[in-house]
Amino acid sequence: MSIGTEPAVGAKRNYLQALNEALHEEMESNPDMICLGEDIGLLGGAFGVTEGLLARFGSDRVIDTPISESLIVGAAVGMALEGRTVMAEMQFMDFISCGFDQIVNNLATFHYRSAGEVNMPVVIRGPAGAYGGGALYHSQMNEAWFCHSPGLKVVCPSRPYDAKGLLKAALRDGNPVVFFEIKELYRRRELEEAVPGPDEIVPIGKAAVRREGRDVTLISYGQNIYHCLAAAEKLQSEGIDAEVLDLRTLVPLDEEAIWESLAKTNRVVVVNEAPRTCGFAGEVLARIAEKGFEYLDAPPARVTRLDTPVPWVKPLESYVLPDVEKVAAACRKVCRY
Amino acid sequence: MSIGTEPAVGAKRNYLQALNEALHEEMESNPDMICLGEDIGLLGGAFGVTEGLLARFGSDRVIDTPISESLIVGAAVGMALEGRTVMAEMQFMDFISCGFDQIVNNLATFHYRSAGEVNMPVVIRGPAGAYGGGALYHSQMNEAWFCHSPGLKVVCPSRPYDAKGLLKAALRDGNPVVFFEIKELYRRRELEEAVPGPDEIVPIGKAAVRREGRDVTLISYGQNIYHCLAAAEKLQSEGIDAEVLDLRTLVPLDEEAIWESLAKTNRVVVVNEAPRTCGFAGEVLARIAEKGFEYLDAPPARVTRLDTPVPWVKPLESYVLPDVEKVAAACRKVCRY
Amino acid sequence: MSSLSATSATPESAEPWGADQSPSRLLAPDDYREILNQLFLARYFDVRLIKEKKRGHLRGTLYSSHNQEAVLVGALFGLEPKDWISPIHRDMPAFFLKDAKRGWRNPERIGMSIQEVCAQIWGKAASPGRARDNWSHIGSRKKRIVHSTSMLASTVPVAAGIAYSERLRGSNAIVLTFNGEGSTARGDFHEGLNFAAVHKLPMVSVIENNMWAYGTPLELGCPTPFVAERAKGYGIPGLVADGQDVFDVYDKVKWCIDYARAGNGPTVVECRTYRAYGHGDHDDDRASKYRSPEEVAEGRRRDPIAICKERLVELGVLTRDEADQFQPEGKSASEVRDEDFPPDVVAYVREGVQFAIRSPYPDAEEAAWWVFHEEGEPQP
Amino acid sequence: MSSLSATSATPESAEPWGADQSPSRLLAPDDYREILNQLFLARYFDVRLIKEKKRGHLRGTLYSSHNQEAVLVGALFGLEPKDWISPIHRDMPAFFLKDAKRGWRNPERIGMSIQEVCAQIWGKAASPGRARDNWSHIGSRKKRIVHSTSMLASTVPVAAGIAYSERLRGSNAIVLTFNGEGSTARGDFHEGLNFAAVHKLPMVSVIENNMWAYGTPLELGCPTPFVAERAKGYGIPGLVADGQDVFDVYDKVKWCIDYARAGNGPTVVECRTYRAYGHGDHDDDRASKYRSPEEVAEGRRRDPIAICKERLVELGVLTRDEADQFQPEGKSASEVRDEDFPPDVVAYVREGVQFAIRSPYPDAEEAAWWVFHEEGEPQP
Ligand SMILES: Cc1ncc(C[n+]2csc(CCOP(=O)(O)OP(=O)(O)O)c2C)c(N)n1
Ligand SMILES: Cc1ncc(C[n+]2csc(CCOP(=O)(O)OP(=O)(O)O)c2C)c(N)n1
Ligand SMILES: [Mg+2]
Ligand SMILES: [Mg+2]
Repeated sequence: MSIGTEPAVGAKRNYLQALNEALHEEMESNPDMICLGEDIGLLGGAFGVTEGLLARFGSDRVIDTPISESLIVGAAVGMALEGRTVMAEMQFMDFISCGFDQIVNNLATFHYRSAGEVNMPVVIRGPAGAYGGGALYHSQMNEAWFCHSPGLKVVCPSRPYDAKGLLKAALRDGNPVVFFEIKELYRRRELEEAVPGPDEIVPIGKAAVRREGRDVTLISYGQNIYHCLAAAEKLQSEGIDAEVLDLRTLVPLDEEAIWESLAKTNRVVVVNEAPRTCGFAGEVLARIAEKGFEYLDAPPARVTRLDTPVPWVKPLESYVLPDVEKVAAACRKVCRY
Repeated sequence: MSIGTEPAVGAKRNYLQALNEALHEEMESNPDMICLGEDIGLLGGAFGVTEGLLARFGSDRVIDTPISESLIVGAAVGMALEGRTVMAEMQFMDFISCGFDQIVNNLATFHYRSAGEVNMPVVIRGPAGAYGGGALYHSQMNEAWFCHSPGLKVVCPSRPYDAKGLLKAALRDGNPVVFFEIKELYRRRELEEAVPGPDEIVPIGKAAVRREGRDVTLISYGQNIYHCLAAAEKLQSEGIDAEVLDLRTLVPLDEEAIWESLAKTNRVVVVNEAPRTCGFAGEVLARIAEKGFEYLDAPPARVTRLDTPVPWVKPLESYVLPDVEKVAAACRKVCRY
Repeated sequence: MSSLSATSATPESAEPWGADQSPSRLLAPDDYREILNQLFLARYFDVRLIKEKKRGHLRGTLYSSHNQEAVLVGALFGLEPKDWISPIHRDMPAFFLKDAKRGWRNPERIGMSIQEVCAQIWGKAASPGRARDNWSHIGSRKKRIVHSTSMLASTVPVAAGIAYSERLRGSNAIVLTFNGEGSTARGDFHEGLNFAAVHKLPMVSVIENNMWAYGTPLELGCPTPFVAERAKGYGIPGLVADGQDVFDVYDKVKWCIDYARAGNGPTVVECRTYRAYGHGDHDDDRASKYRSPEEVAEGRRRDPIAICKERLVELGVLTRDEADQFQPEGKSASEVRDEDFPPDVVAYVREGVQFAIRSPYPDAEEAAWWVFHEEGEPQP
Repeated sequence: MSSLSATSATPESAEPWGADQSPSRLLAPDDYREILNQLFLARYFDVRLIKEKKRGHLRGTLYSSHNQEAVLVGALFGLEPKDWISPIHRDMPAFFLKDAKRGWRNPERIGMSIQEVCAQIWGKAASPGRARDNWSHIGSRKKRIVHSTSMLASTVPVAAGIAYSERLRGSNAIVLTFNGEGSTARGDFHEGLNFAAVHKLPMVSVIENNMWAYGTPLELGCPTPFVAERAKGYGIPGLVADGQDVFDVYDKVKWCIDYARAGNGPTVVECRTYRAYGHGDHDDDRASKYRSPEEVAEGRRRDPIAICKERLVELGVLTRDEADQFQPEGKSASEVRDEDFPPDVVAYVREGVQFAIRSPYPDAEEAAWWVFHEEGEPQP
C-alpha cells in the first residue's frame, strides 16, 4: 500500500465520486466489510455516495436499515466485535445526535475498555455543513462533540483527492473514525481532480498546506478552506500574503504543521463554521496559546459561526456564518496588530 | 426577590441539602412546576436530591419516569410548551448522552425556532464528575458538549450556597439550563454553610473570586475549585500568590471577571477535569488568547483530564485527572516563565 | 380489497363502534361537503407548491402529500380547536386544515392561515417562525401546533409531555401526532408511546403508512405487516384505516380521539396509503430506481378525492353532476389545472401565495435574536 | 400461583413444545445435578461478595443477584460455547457460568474463570478488562461475552449486530441478551429488537423481571402486566417463565434458543422473579422506603434453590437426604455460612477471591493506553 499525497494520474472525480469509489474499492478488497445506513441500498444514499454498492455486493453486506441511528451505531459495534469493518452512514450528520450515546460511550471506548482486545474499525460518515440553506437540521458541523470524546478519530476532507484517500485510510485504520463530508462540495465541478488509486490512501493525522504565504496563517478545514483561499487572494492585492493550512484530520491533530507555518508567519486566524464556544477553532487557539505563544506577534483570532443555530433563509444564514469578507477582515486586523 | 452573594444567616446545609431545599421552595412557589426523572419519587433520587418531593407535592407533579432519557427531555419540552417549568433529573449526567438529541436539537433551539414565542424553562440537572471511582460511566463532566450547543445555559456550582441559589435561578430563568452537580461534593461536611433564603438566588452568569492573589489566576469550576484552592495554599509557601476564580456559570461566561483578575496577575492556569480536546478549559484559553493577549506575561496553561475515558481503579483514575500537584506544577511553570 | 386498504389484521381494526354507528354517520351534510372541499384544498395547495418549486420560486425540499390527503383531512376533522397536533414533513396542509372544520375562512378559527403557511414556505418574516427553520418546522403554542425538529419521531415524547400537562390542568384536550411508518422504528417513538401508555395519556398516534420511508420499503423497517401492530406491545388499541378513504380515516381516528378524551389512554391508527411521487421533489427522478411504475400506478389508483365523491353521491349529499363539477382526481401535478378545483380553493391558496410573495424577508440581524429568552428581547 | 410466577397471559407462554416434551425432560441426571450446583455457586458467589463488600474490601456498587439465580442458570444452560451473551449489572455470575454446562472446571470451557471475574471485581490487572471499567463491564471476544456500557439496553443493538454478522458467516451461533424489565423502556431496546425482528436474527432477549427498576415499580415503566407482551409489537414470540423455577426458565429459553438457531428469528422471554435486597448495596437501607417487608417476604418466599431441589427429588435424581445436605435456601447473606454450600462451590469461589487478592493492580500509566489501537501498542 503506497501513500499518495499528490494527485494520481487518472480520470477526474468530484468529491462524491471519490467517496463512492473509495467505498467500492474497500468493499471489494475487504470481504469482511459491511455498510449500514438509511436508504443506502436501493436508493444508493440520499446523495448517492453509496450508489452501486447494493447491486455489486448484495443486500447482505449493504443494509438498508430502519430509521434508527442508535441501532445503526450499536449494530456496527456488534459487527466490529464479531470481526467486521463497518461503514455506517448518517443520512445527515445532524442526525448523529440520535445515535450519540452509542458513539461516545460504546464505540469510542471499546478498545480502551477491552484493554486492547477489541478493535473497532467503524467509520461513521455522512454529509455535513452549512451554506446550502439546509437550516437548523441539515447544516450542522458538530465535529467538536466527537473531538471531545476520547477514542474517536475525526476527519474532514475538503477535496476529492483527500475524500477518497482519507475514507480509505479511515476504513483501514482499525479505530472508530467520525468522517465529516461536506455536502456542498459533493458535486462542485471546479474541484474535480484525479484521486488516489485502489492501493493508495491519504494518511490520517496529516495537514496540508493549500497555499503558501508569509504574513499570516489561515487554519481551517472542510468548506471554510475555500473561504480562506478566496480571502487570501483578496488579501494578496492588499499586500498581505496568507498561508492556508488544511487540517484534514482534527483528531489526532497535526500540530507540527501548525508550528511550521507559525514559525514563518507569526500570525494566525482559525476559521470554522461550527458554533464558536467549545468549537474546534477554540481548541486550535488554545493549543497555540499554550505551546505556540512564542511564535505569535499578534493575538490569534478565530472566525466562526455565531453561537446560534443555523437559520434558514439566506440573509440570516449568511449572517451567522464565516465568509470570505469576515475571514479577510480578521486577517487584516491580525496583520495590523 | 433579592439577589444574595454572601451566605445568608440560617442553618447550615450541605451541597445536597441545598439543592433539595431549592427544589422544595421552587415547587412550593411555582404550582406550574413539574419534576421528572428516574427514581426521583418513591426513592427520592439515587442520591436523595429529590427527597420529600413526592410526599409533599404528589405523584402528579413528581414523576417516576421509565428508564427513557430521551422521553424525559422530550416530555419536558412538551410540558414547557404547554406552559410548565420542568426539572428533569438525569440519574447520572453520564446518561445525558441517551437524551442528547432532544436536548441539543429540540430543547436548546425551541425559543430560537419559535422566534421568541415559546420559552423553555427546563432545567436538566444531575450528578457529575470524577474522583469517586465511578469509572467510565459514572464520572463524566461532559459540559462542553452543551456549551457547544447554542441555546443552552450551562451551570456548575462548587458550594452549597451557589448550588441552591443557582438552581433557583435556573428554574426561574425561562431558558433551558444544563445544571452540573458535583456528586463528590454532595455530602462533604466541611462545605456546609448557610444558604440563600426562599426569595434569594445566585445570578446565572456571574463568576466569584474564591481567593485573592497577585501572581497567577487559577480559573476553574466544580470540584476542581478545591484542587485550585489547595494548590494555592501550597504555592503560598513557595512565594506564589494565586487567585482562584470560580466561574460557576459557563454559558454565558463572565468574561469581565476574567479580565479583572488577569489585569492584576497577568498569568493564568485553567483547570478542568473534562477531556482536554475541545473542553471548556480550551474555550477559556481561546478567549484569553483572542481578547486578553495583552494581559499575558506568560503563555496561558490548562490542566485537564488526559484525552482518555475515566478508568476505574484509583491509581489509573488519578493518573488521568487534574490534582493539586498538577495544578501547582502548572502554576510554577507559568510563574517561572 | 387491495393490499393498501383497510384490513382487520389486528382485532381493533374491525369497526369498534358497531357497523351502523360509525362516527362519520353522525356528520351533517355540510360536514361532508366541507371534507371534500378540504381534500380539494390539500390537493390544490400541493399542486401549487410543486409548480412554484419547478419554477424555481422556492428553496428547500418539497415533500408532497399528494394521494395522502385523506389521512390529513380525515384525522384532523375529528379534533377540537383546543387539541394539539404535531405534523411532520409531509403534512404541510395540516397547518391550515387544523381547526378548519367549520370552514377554513371561519373567523373564529385559531389554526394557521394560508398566509402564515405560505409566508413560511416562501421564507418570509410573516412566517410564524420568521423563517428561521424551514417548511413544516413551524408551530404555535396559541394554535396548539407543535414546532417539530427534523429528527423523526422526536415529537412523540413531546406530545406525551403536552398530553400529561394538559390532563393535569383538568383539560380534556388531546394530542394527535403524525408519523410516517418508517419513523416508528426510532427509539423516541417507543419511549414516548410507552410513557403515554403507562400514564394512559390522551394521545393519538396517526401513522401515515405510505409504504416507503424515502427509499426503504415497509418490510425493511417494520417486522409486522401492519405498523398498527406496534400498539400491541403497549397493550393499547392499534387500528388500521384505509388511508385513501377519508371517512374510514375519520371514523378510526375519531374513535381514538373519543377514547383518549374519555380518559382511556393512547392509541395508534395506521392509515394505509401510498406516496405519489419521490420522497421529496429532489427524489422524483431517482424514485424510479426503487419503485416500479406498476407499483406506483397501483398505489395511486384509488384517489382519495374520487373515493370521497363516490361516498357523497351514495349518501345523496352530492348529485353525480355536482360531484363531476371539479375533477382533479387521478391527475398529476403537471396535468391538473386551476379549473379542476373549486374557485374558493384556488382563491384561498392564491391569497396565501400572493401574500407570501409580497411579504418582506426577515432582516439579517434577526439571525442573532432569540437564542435565549431575555427581558426586553425583540418581539416578533 | 403467585403473581410473580409463570402465567399464560400471552399465548406463547403456554408450553410451546407440548406438555411432556419440554427441553428439560431431555436433560441427563448429571445435568440436573449440575444445575443445582450452579445455583449453589451463583448464590455463594453473591453471598461472598456481600460479605467482602461489607468488610470494605471492594470498591463500587454490588448489584446482588440473590433470589434471581434461576434466571441466570436456566438461561445459560441451554447455550453452546459458540453462542454470545451480554450480561448486565445484576448478572455477575453469568461470566463464569457461561459455557459451564459440563462443569465450571471443565478444562475445555472458554467461559471466564472465577479468577478472571474476581480479578475484575477486586480491580486487579488480571481482569479481562484490566480493571479499566468496573464490575459487570467486562467482556471477551474470544469467550463471546459482550463488553457492556452502563447505558441500559445499549447492548441490544450490539447483540443484533453480532447476530447479523454471525449468520452472514454461515454460523448458527445465537446471541442471548439479558435486560432488566425497567430497561425495556429504552429506545435502544426497541431499535435493536425491531431490527432483529425485521431480519429474523438469531437473538434471544431474556428479561429479568424482578418487579423493580431501582426504586420504580414495574407498572410505572411498563404499560402491560407482562413485559413479554412487548414482543407482540414485533410479531415475535414473547414467553413468560417462572423465574424462580430454573427448569421453567431453561425450558422457555431453550425453546427460544432452538427457535433462533433454526433461523426463525428473535424472541423475548420474561423471567418473573424478585430482587432480594436493595437495587445495589448502597440502596439496601433505602429500599424499605419503597418496598414493604410483606412484599419482600412474598417475593423471596419461593427460593430458586428450594424449588430446584424439590424437582430433583421428584424426578428421583436426588434423595431427600441428598437434597437436604446443603441448605442455603431461605437464608440471607448475613445468616448463611460456608457450610451451607457444597465444598467445591466454596473452594472454587475461594480460589477466585484469593487469586484476586494476591494479584497486582494495574500500573497507573496503563490509564493512557489503548485509547486508540496502534501498531506496536502494549499487549495486555
Ligand atoms: C432521526 C432521523 N433520521 C433520518 C432522517 C432523514 N429522513 C427524513 S424523511 C425520512 C424517511 C421518513 O419515512 P416515513 O417516516 O415513512 O415518512 P414519509 O416520508 O414516508 O412520509 C428520512 C430517513 C430524519 N429526518 N431524522
Ligand atoms: C440509560 C441509563 N439510565 C439510567 C441508568 C441508571 N440505572 C442503573 S440500574 C437502573 C435500574 C434498572 O432496572 P432494571 O432494568 O429493571 O434492572 P434491575 O436493576 O432491576 O436488575 C437504573 C435506572 C442507567 N444505568 N442507564
Ligand atoms: Mg413512509
Ligand atoms: Mg428490575
